[in-house]
Amino acid sequence: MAKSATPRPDNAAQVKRILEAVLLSAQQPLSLFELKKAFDDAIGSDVLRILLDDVRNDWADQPLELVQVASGWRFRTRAEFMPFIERLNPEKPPKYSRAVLETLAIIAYRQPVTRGDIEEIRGVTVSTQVIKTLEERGWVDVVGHRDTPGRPALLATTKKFLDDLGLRSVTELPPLEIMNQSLELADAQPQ
Amino acid sequence: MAKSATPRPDNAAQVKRILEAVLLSAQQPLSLFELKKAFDDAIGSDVLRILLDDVRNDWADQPLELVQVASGWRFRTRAEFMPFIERLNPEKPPKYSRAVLETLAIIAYRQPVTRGDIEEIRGVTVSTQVIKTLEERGWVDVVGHRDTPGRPALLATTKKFLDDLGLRSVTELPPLEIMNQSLELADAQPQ
Amino acid sequence: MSEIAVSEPLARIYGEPLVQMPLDLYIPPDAMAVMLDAFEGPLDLLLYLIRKANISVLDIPMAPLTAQYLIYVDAMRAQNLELAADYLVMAAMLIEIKSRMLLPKVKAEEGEEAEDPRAELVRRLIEYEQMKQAALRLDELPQAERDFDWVEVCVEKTLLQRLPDVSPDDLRDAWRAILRQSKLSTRHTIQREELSVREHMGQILRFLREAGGFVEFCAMFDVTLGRPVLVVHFLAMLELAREHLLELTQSEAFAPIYVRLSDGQGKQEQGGELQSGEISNAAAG
Repeated sequence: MAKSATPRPDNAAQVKRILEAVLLSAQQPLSLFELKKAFDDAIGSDVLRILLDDVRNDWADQPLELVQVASGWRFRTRAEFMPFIERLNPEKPPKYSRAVLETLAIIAYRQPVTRGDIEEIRGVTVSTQVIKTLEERGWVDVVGHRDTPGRPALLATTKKFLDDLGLRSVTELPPLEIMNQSLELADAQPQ
Repeated sequence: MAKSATPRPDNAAQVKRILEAVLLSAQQPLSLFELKKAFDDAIGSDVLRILLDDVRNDWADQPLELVQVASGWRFRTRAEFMPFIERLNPEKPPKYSRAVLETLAIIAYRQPVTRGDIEEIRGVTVSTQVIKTLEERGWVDVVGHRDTPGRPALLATTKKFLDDLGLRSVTELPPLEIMNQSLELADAQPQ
Repeated sequence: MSEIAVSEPLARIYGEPLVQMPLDLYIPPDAMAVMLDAFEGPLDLLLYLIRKANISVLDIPMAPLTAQYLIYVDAMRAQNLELAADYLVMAAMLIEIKSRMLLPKVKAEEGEEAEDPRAELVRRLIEYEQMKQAALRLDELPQAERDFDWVEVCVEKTLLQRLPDVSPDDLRDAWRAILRQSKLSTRHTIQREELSVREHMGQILRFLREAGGFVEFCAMFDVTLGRPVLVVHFLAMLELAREHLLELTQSEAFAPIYVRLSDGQGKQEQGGELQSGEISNAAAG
């Protein structure tokens, strides 16, 4: 199609519609310089900037948001919709390291425990990062301090931990019976 | 577990917003089956279909339109905005030659066909380049081989072909000009 | 082909002399390549000639059509041998049809009508024309990238922090792994234990902390939770007291009992490094 055939937008509303169409079909952020090309440079940067702000406000209640990033403007999906999008292409979920899982298991079954208790049971030092991971997840917190030298913090699982694991109480954790058996085995081993 | 953390939409308006978010950020058309996954299959196909129609109507005045094509639903820009979008991408999409278009038509209407069939209908040799152009666009592929000497490849159109032309099925192709009756006449002619 | 005189009839169609090349088709010889491009093959050329002369595809006058066709083929031949090959095949076919039409009609066996020698050509012309039209219709359909763009809004994955899933079974497995390779000595015996006591120990500590570390004994119990829970809660409190994590005080008999968090009240000096927190039996005051 010849360029001259392209109609010229004659009002702000039309310019905004064109901006939306151009931004929504773009594969990467568009700078003001690029956006101006859509209008054959017939619209100034300041006008475009105002209209872009306008568009951003127009989309305030939409599932997309217009954002300005380093290289320009782009539409992106609002974060709140990501969980639904995720379900369509489930990525392999990340996994906690053995250290984190074992630490969590010890806190869950033996709470409240100090870091020292955990180290004694696991037989290795527990890195600060491991505890921090669990605290940041909101699964573990400090419920007190043991009245021993150093007053070590006592760690316990939280209500969020129970909620996230679908448990009503710590008693619903897999029972220890099996563990006692394996413990007896473990105990029997050394002899 | 973590899944339960994703809020459940509790009304039609919310479901529609989620549908919009999912469809706008998809890299290909989404079928009802896939869309249901966004809701953990908690919403039935008929409800989704009604809401999709609703969304389509909601966007009637927007620069985008929701279309249903062979592989599902997807948003696309309205044709009227293409001239503006094109100014940003100086790379024009290919305009196909008559050889390519006629070959495509024969594959679309007579599929599955061999290259020999196409040559028979067109009365000329079909260059490899023509077939390659269609294959590279993802519109045509080999679906089998005819059980004749040389086992020539059988070509057919793809879902992407239907998607890119806004069709839901091959039956939606523009109808062929009716010429059969004249052929019968031709047969009757000799007297 | 340059010797084609415009003055004499090129061909006769339905008896009407065709005195000149169709104007829209006349192309100077040096631009023949362009003309070759104009036709997609012999069928296309034939269709053009038929349409141009406004004759019915069902009643093709073979002689003039063949003559006209050959004029074009001659022109093409001079330019592009490879392309002309396809056209020559068609020329042969046309001449064959023409000659068969000159022969007297032979009645087919069992009274069937003899086939018109043109039938196959007509069939091919019709089919090709159909596809030619279909190609035009296809090209008129809105086409991705040419007439519209698909919308694919960016999804910033970083906006969604994916957290690992953990199931209760994962915890059990982790516990088993600990036991399997643990160097647990007999001194660190793990006994069958009423888990809920442990849970309530945490609850009590949390409750006390939120309440400022000092609560009346009775306020620690929610009687609506039922007797088993109250018992476990009480046991947890005793266990905490035994571990010196809280203190139970009563100024005199029958006076209110107070529960106090030991931490923050302890007499130990701060500053001991975090050592393997062996449960100390040292009395805390």
